[in-house]
Amino acid sequence: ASVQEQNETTTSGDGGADDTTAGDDSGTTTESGPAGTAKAWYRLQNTELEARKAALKQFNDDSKHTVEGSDVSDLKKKTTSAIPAGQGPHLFDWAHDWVGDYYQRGFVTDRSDQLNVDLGTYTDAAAEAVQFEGNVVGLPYAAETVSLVYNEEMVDQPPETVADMKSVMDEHHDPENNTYGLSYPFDPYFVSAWAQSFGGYYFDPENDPMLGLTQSETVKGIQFALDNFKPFMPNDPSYEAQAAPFSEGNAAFAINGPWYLSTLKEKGVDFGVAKLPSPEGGEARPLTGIQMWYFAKAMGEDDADTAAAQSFAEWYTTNEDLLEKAAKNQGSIPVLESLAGSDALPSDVRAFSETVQQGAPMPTHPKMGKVWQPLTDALTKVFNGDAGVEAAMKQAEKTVRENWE
Amino acid sequence: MSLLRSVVRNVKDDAVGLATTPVDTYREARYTAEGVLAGDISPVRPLKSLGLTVGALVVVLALLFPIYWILISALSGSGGSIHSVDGLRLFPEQPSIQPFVWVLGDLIVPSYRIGLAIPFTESALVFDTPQITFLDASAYGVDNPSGFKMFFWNSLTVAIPTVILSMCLVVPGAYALSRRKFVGRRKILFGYVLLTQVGGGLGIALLIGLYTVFVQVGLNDSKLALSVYYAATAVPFNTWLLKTYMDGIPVSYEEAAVVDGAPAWRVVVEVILPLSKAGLATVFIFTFLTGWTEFVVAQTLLGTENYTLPVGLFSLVSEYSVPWARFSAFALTFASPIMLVYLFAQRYIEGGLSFSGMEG
Amino acid sequence: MATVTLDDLRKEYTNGQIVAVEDIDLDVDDGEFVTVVGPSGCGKSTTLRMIAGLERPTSGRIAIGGEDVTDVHARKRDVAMVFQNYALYPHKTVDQNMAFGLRMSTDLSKDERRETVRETAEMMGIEDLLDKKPDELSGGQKQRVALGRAIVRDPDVFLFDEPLSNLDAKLRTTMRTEIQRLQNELETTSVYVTHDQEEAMTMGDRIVILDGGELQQTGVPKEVYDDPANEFVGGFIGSPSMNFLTVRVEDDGATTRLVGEDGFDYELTDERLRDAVGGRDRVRIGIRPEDVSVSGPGRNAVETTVEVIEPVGSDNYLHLGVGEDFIARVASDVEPEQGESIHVAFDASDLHFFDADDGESLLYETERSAAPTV
Amino acid sequence: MATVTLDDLRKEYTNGQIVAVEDIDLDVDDGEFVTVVGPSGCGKSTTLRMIAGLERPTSGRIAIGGEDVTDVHARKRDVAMVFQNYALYPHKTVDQNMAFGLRMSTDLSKDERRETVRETAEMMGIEDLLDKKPDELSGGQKQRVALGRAIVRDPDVFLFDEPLSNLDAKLRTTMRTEIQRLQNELETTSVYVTHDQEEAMTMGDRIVILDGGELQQTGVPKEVYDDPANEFVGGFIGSPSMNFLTVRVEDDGATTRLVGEDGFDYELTDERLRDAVGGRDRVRIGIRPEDVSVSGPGRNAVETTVEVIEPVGSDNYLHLGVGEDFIARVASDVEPEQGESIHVAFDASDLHFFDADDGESLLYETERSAAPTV
Amino acid sequence: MSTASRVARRVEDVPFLEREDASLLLVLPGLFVFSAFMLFPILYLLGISFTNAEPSNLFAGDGALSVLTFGEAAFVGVRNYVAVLTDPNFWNSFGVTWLFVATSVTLKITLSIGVALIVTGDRVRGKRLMRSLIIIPMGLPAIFTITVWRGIFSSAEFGLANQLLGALGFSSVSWLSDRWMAFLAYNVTEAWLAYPFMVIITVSALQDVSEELHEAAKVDGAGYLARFLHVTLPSIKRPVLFASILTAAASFQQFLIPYVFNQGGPARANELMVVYGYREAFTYFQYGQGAAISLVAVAFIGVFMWLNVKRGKLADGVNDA
Ligand SMILES: Nc1ncnc2c1ncn2[C@@H]1O[C@H](COP(=O)(O)OP(=O)(O)OP(=O)(O)O)[C@@H](O)[C@H]1O
Ligand SMILES: Nc1ncnc2c1ncn2[C@@H]1O[C@H](COP(=O)(O)OP(=O)(O)OP(=O)(O)O)[C@@H](O)[C@H]1O
Ligand SMILES: [Mg+2]
Ligand SMILES: [Mg+2]
Repeated sequence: ASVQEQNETTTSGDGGADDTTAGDDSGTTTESGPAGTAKAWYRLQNTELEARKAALKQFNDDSKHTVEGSDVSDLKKKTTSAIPAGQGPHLFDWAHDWVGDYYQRGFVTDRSDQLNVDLGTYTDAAAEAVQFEGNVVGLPYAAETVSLVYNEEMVDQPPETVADMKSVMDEHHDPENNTYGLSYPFDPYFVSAWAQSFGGYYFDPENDPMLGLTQSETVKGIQFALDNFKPFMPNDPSYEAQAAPFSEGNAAFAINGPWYLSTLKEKGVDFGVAKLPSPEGGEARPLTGIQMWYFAKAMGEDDADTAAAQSFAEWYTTNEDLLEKAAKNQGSIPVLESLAGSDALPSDVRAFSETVQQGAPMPTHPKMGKVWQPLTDALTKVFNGDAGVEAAMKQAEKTVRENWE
Repeated sequence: MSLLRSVVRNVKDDAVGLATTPVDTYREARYTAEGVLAGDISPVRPLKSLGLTVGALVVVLALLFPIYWILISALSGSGGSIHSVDGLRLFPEQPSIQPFVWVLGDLIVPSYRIGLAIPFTESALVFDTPQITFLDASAYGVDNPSGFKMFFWNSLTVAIPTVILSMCLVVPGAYALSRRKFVGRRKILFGYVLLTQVGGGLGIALLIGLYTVFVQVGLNDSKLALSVYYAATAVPFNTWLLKTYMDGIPVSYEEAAVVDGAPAWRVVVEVILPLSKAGLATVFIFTFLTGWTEFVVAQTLLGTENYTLPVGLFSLVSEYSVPWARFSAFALTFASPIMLVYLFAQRYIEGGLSFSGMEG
Repeated sequence: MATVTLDDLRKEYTNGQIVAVEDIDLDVDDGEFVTVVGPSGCGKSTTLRMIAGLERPTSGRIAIGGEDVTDVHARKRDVAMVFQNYALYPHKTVDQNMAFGLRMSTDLSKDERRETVRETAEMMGIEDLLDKKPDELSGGQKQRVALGRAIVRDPDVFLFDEPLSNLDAKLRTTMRTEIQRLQNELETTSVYVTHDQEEAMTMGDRIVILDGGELQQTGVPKEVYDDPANEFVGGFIGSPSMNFLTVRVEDDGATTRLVGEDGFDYELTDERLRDAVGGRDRVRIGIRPEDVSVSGPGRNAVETTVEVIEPVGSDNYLHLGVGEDFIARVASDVEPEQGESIHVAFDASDLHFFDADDGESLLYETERSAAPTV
Repeated sequence: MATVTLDDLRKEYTNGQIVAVEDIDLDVDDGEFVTVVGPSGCGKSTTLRMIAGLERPTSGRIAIGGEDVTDVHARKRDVAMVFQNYALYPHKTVDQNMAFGLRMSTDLSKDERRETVRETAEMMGIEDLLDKKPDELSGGQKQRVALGRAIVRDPDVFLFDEPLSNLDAKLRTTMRTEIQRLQNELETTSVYVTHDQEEAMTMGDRIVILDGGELQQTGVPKEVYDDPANEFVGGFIGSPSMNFLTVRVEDDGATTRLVGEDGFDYELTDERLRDAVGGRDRVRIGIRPEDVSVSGPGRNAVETTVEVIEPVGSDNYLHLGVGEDFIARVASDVEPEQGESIHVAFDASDLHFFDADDGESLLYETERSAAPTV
Repeated sequence: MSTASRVARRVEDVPFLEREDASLLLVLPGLFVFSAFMLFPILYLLGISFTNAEPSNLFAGDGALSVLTFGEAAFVGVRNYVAVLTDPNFWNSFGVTWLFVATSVTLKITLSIGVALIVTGDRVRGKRLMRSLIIIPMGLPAIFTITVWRGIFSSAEFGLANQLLGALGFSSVSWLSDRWMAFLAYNVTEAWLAYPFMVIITVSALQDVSEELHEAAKVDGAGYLARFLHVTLPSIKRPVLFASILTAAASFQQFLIPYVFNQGGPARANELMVVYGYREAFTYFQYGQGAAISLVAVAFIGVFMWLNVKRGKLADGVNDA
C-alpha cells in the first residue's frame, strides 16, 4: 500500500488529461474475473521513471486491476534471489537477453496459451526475442541498439561510410585541447556492430561452432573497430568516460543508444542521429536488445493477480499512444508493427529504428550469459593494447568453454 | 537523563567555544603582534606557527580534494559530471544549487486544521496552522525531486533501532567483561577480539547464507530485522571498545558507591555509565554509522519502499549512466548530518578511542 | 557508633601466594580513633577494605557493633569510607556527591536529604561549593567534600585510607587538625590508615603498626614511641629515625660494657638493663636522635666526627660518624663545623635494646608485664 | 659546571592574563645547590622549565655559564633535569634510559656509552637493574634511575622539579641524603624545586622563596629561618609554622607595650625593637613554636589554656588559646592536661615584627644594612 | 511510590546480581544475537559448501524446515573445496590479496600517522576543525566514494588523476588497464577510505603521549625525529597496532574497490579474494562453490587474526583486567 501512496504523492499528475483519453482500446475492461493486484519491477533512468509511473497510474485508473511498480536498484541480483525464494514480482522489465537463462532456471513462465494478443502485432524480431524454445515468456515493447550520434555543430552531414567518418573524426580529434573524434564505450555490446559486419558472430546456437569468437570474420571485425575508432577516442573504454566528451560538446561523434539522448538534451548538445556508417566490404550489424515485460514465476498460477499482470503487459505493449509518446519523449524504439517504421516517429527514433533493422537480436540462449564477461575482459585487453585481437579472443573462447562445463 | 542533559550542555559549550574561537584567535594575534612590536617576542615564532598551520591546511585540503571535486560537480547544475573534459577546474562554471534542491525536494510543513471542541457547547474552535515553507523546490525548476526524504526516514528508522539495540547488547556485556570475573570471561573476550576483525567484512561472504535465512524465516524486507542484524554485527567490536574504555575508570568510584550503600545496578547507572560518556558516545557513533552507511546487505534485503539512503543513492545510478550532479549532491547531503554530529562528538570519540585500558 | 573487632583476619591473594594480611586481631572501642600505619605494601589498605566489605577475608571474622559482618555485603554495612584520591563522582555536583549515600542507604525524602547535606556542608565550611563539580575544586576542597560525604551519612564507623597523602605539607597539617576536631565532635569510631608515622602519632587515640601483613604493636602513641616492641617499630616511629648500632656485650661480672665499631664504648650500670642484655654476645641498641646530646669528653661520651650538619631551622641534625647514618638532633644554636670532632653522650634510660637477630625488644616484655596498659 | 643567571625573568600565560613568574633576578654560583620553594602555583616549575629551555620567557634573560641562552633550544643547553614523575621512557630498559641522553647529545661510541652508564649505575647502586624496564621498579629505584640518567650526562647544571614528592616519608629522607651526597661529590650547579620547606632548608646551600610568581627572599637556610623578610616567608619556613598575632602598640614614651586579644600583653624594652615598631598603631608579631616555653607566672608571661596537646614522640605540640592556632613546641615530658591553664613566655630576641598591612619585616632591612650577607 | 520503592528494594536484594558468575547473564544477550546473525549463517554456509546449491534448488521446498535441508540441493562432498583449491585463479587471488594487505596497510599507517601528527601539532591552529573535516570520508557510503575514485582513476586524458599528472608535466597513465597501476589505484583508494578511522585512533593515542616524556627527551638533547622515534612511536604503538590489525582485516576483505574499478582486472590479475569468490559464486550462481570460497577466505583471515591477536598481545588487557 505504501508504494501506491508514494506513487500518488510523487507523480505530480502531469498530463492527466492525456491519460484519460488514452485508455480507449485497452482490452482490460472486457476481461472477466475478479480484480487482482500484481507487482512489477523495473530499473529505469530518472527520465523514464516519470513516464513509467504515469503509465501505471493510467492503467490502474482505467482497470479494475492494480499493478504496483517498483524501481529496483540491482534487478539481476534481486530477481535471482527473490524469485526462487517466492518473493519475486509478477512482471519485470528488462532486455530479452535473460530469456533463455531465466526460463531454464524456472524464473519465468510460459504463457503462450493464455495470451490475448497475437504475437504478429509486434515486429518479427521482437516476437522472436520473447520466446525460448517456443515458449512465450513475456511481451516486447521496445527495441534498443546503438547508432551513430553526431554533433551538429561539428558535423554537417552524417557520414555514410566509416571512411568518411574517419576523416571527420580526424579533423576534430585533438586531446590536447580536450576535443575528441568519437565517444564510444568499448565493450562487446557496443562493438558488436563491427564484429558482426563481415559475417562474424559472438555466439549463435544455430551456427557451427556456436561460439564464434575466434572466427576470422569476427576477429577481422574487431580489428577493424580497433583500427578505425580507437585512435579517435578517449583512453578509457568505460561507458562513463566515453560518454562524457560528447555530452559536453567536445566530440564530433558518439556511438550510443537511445538512453543517451536524454542526457544530451539535458546538456543542450545539438545532436543528430544517423544510421551506423558502413565499413568497406560490409554492413554494420549491431546486436539489438528487445525490451520486454517478463512473465515471472509468480504468474505460474492462473489467479486474479496473474490476470492483472498479464492484462497490464498486454495493455502496455500494445498501447500505441503510450508507445508513441515514449518514442517522442525518451527516444524509445517501438516494436509494435503498426508503429515500427512509421513517419510519425521523431527522426532520432527513425534513425535508431533503421539501425535496428540492420541488426541482429541478442541470442537468448542461456549459454550466452557466460560469454559476456570473458569477452569483455578480452576487449578491454585489446583496447589497452595488452594483447592482439586474435590472442585475446582465443583466451576468451577458452574461458567461455571452461565456464560452460 | 542527566547524561542527556550533560551531553546537551557539552554540545552547547562546544558551540560557544566554536563561536568564540575567532575572538580568541584575534586576541592572541594582537598579543603576539604587540609582543613582536615591543621586541619581547621574536617574530620567528609566530611566523613558524603560521607556516605550520598553512602547511597543515594544505595537507587537509589535499586529502579532501576528492570531496571538493564532488562538490564542484554537484554545484555544476544537472549537467555536472566528474568526468569533465575541460581540464582541472577549481570552481564550477555555472554554479547552481539545483541538484541539492532536487535532493531535498519541497520542505513544506502543510497547513493543518486543528479543531477543539468546546465542552458543553455545540461549537468548536478551529485553527488553521499556517503553511510553513522552508524550501519550495518548484521555484528552482525542480518538479520531480528525489526520494531523499523517504530514504532518510528509512535510514533513520533503521539506524535508530540499531543504535538502541546495540546499546542494549553492548553496554551490559562491556560492563560485565570489564568489571566482573566469571566463567568463560576470557574466552568470550578473546573470541570478541578475534571476531571484531573477522566480522568486519564478512558481510559479502555471508550474504548468501544470510539472505536464505532471512527469506525462509520471512524476515526479508523488514527494517527491524535489518537493524537487529546490524546490531549483531556491531556487538564484538563495540563491546570490546567499551570494555577497554571502562577498564580505565578507577575502581574506587565504584567502591565509593558500594560503601555508600548503592546496589549493583545503581552503581552502574549512577556511576559507571555517566563516567563512560566518551566510550558510549563512540559506540553510539559507530553503531549509528553502521546503520547509516551499510549498503550491500540493505540492498539485498530491502524492498523499494524500504530503501535506506545508501541504497537510494545507488539507485540513482542506472545501467549506463550516472547523473553525477544529483548523485554527488545526494551523497553530500547524506554525509552532512554525520559531519555535524562528529564535529560535536569529536572530543568524546577521541577520548573514547584512546584504548587507555590497553596500555600495560 | 559501634565497636570494630577483627578476629584472626587473614587475606591471601593469587591463591595464597601473596599473604597481604596475616592473622590480625584488633579491637576498636566505640568512638575510638585508631590509626593504622606501616610501610607501603604492609597490608593497611587490605585490612581497611576488609572492614568496609570491599574484600572478602580468606579466613577470620569481622564484627561491627558486636555483630558478625564477615559475610555481609559492603553496602549493607553502615560504614563510610574516605579514599586516598577522594573518589568524588566527577559527574555529580558536590551536593549530589554528598546526597548520594543518603539516597542509597536511607529513606529520607528529597528535602530532608537536602537539609542534611546543607547542615553537614556548613559544618565543613563548604556550603558555597555545593553547586560545583569536583573538577572545579582545589585539593583541599576536594578533601573536605570527601569528608563531608562520609560524615553526612552518620555511619557507625569511619574508614580513612590515606586521605591526606595527596595534599601538600601545609594543607595536610590543617586537614589533620580538622579531622581531629570533627572526630572529637562526632565521636564516631574511626579507623585511619596512613603511611606517615607523624600523622599516625598525632591523630590516633591508639596506633596500630603493621609490617609485612603482620601486626607489630598496638598502643597509645606515646607508649609506642617510648617503648617500641621491636626494632621495626622503633625505627618506623619517630623522625628522624631512631639510630641503631650493633654492639658486642662485654660482661665481666661487675660491669657490662657495650662495645661497637668507630670507638663506641658504653658502660651499663643499671641492673634492669644489664639483666636485659645479660647472656648475649651481641645486641642492637637503639637511641633516638633527640636523646643524643653534644657533651664534653667524659665517661660514656663517644667521640666522633660530624659528617653533615643539616639545619632545619628549629633544630640542627648532626650526621655523625658512628655506625651507618647516626643522627643527633640538637638545638639550632649548636653548630659544629662539618668534619669537626665532637663528643656525644646519652642517658642509659633512653637506650633501647633489641635482639640482634630477630629484632624483638629486650625490655618490652618485662615492662609490659610490669605495667600492662591496653 | 657553570653559573646560572636569571635576569628580570618573566613568564605570562594566556596572552598575559596569567603572570606565572614575575621579574625574577637570581644568580646561582658555580657548584652551588640552590633550592626553590614556595606554595603550589607560585611559579617554581615555570622558572625551572625556563632554565631548562622548555618554556620561553616572555621577557628577561637567562644565562648559563655566562652565556646568554635565552633563545637556545632546550636540547642545545647542557642541562639535565629530574622530573617529578621520573619521566623514564617506559619502553626502554634502565640501561637504554640512561644511555639515551648520551646517544643524543654526545659522540660517544656504543661501548663508551655502555661504560659510562655502568659507572654511573654503580655509583647509584643500580647496576643490577640495568636490564629491567621502569615498570618493574619500585618508586625508590625509579627515582634512582632518574637521577642516574641525569648524572650520567655530566651536564653543566642539574635541575630538579620536586623529584622526591612521589616517595613516601622514609624513602624521601633517604633519597634526600643521597642527592646531597652526590651533589657534594659531583659539585655540579643545581637548582632544586620543592614545595616542602624542610627539604628546601636541609638540602640547599641557598634557598629561594617564591610566592605568587615573585621572589620573596634568597639566602642561606638558617638566615632565612632566623630573619624572614616578610610574614609570608616567616610562616612558610619552619614546621610547625611561626605563630602570628596582631597586636596594638601602646607607647607611653618610656615603655612600649604590645597588647593583643586573649590577655596578651608584652612589654618591649630593647631599644632596637622599640624603634622598629615605633610610630605604628598595630603590628604583627611572629614567634616560632620552639621559642615559646611553658613558664611560671611572671612579667611578660601570657596566661592561656591548652586546647589540644599533640604528641609527636620527640616533642609535644601544645595548641594554645592565643590568637588563631597558636602552637608551642615543648619537650615530650611537658604534658599539661587538655584545658589546663598555663603560662607561656618567650624571649624578646625571638620575636619577629611585621607590618600589619603589607607583612614586610620591620627588622629585616635594618639587619641587612647592619650585616649584609649575600 | 512506597510499594514501588519496596519492590525496587526487593529486586536489589536479589542476590544473583551481585554474584560474579551471574554476570555471564549480562554478556549472553549480545553473544546470542551475535551468534544468531553471524555464526548461524557461517554454519549454514558451511553446510551449503558441501552441496551443489544454486538458487533453483536451494530455495525449493516449503517452510522453515527446508532451510535446514538446504532445499533440494544435493550433497557433493568436498568437491567444491577441491575445485577452489585447484583453481590457479584462486591462488593468484590469494597472492594478490596478501600483497594488497601488506602494501595498503603500510600506506595507511604511514599516511595516518603523518596526518595525525599534523593535526595535533603544537603550533598548528584550528586543529579541532581540521580533525572534524578530515573524517568526512567516513560519513560517505563506501560504494559512493569508490565510484568517485573510479572516475578519478579513469584512463582517459581527462580523468582527474591524469589531469593532475598532466599539470605536473607527466603523460597520461592507463590506470585501470595496467596491472600495477590498477593495484596502485586500489591502494590509494583503500588508504583514503581507511584513513579517517586510523587517524582518529592515532590522534587519541597521541593525546595520551606523556608531555613530560617529550620534555625529558628534549632536555636529553633529542631532536624532533629522535623524539618521534623514541617517545611518540613507542607510546602510540599499541593503539596503532590494534587499528592496523583491524584495517588489515578490512583490506583483506576489500571487495568494492576492485569490483567497481575493474572487476579485479585487468583480466582477473588483481582479483582480491572476495572478488574472486563473488565472481565464482554470483556471476554463475554457484552458491555451493561460492560458500566454499567464502569459508576458505574466512579461515585464512581467522588464522591471520588469531596470530595477530596472539602476537600483538591484543587480548592482554583482557588477561589482567
Ligand atoms: N588485588 C591484589 N592482587 C594481588 N595482590 C594484592 C592485591 N591487592 C594487594 N595486594 C598485595 O597485598 C599486599 C598489601 O597491599 P595493600 O594495598 O594492603 O598495602 P598498603 O599497606 O595499603 O600499601 P600502600 O601504602 O602502598 O597503600 C601488597 O603486597 C600487595 O602487592
Ligand atoms: N601552560 C599553562 N597555561 C596557563 N597557565 C599556566 C600554565 N602553566 C602554568 N600556569 C600557571 O602558572 C602558575 C605557576 O605554575 P607553576 O607550575 O610554575 O607552579 P608551581 O610552583 O610549580 O606549582 P606546583 O607546586 O603545584 O607544581 C600557576 O598559576 C599556573 O596555573
Ligand atoms: Mg594502601
Ligand atoms: Mg610544579
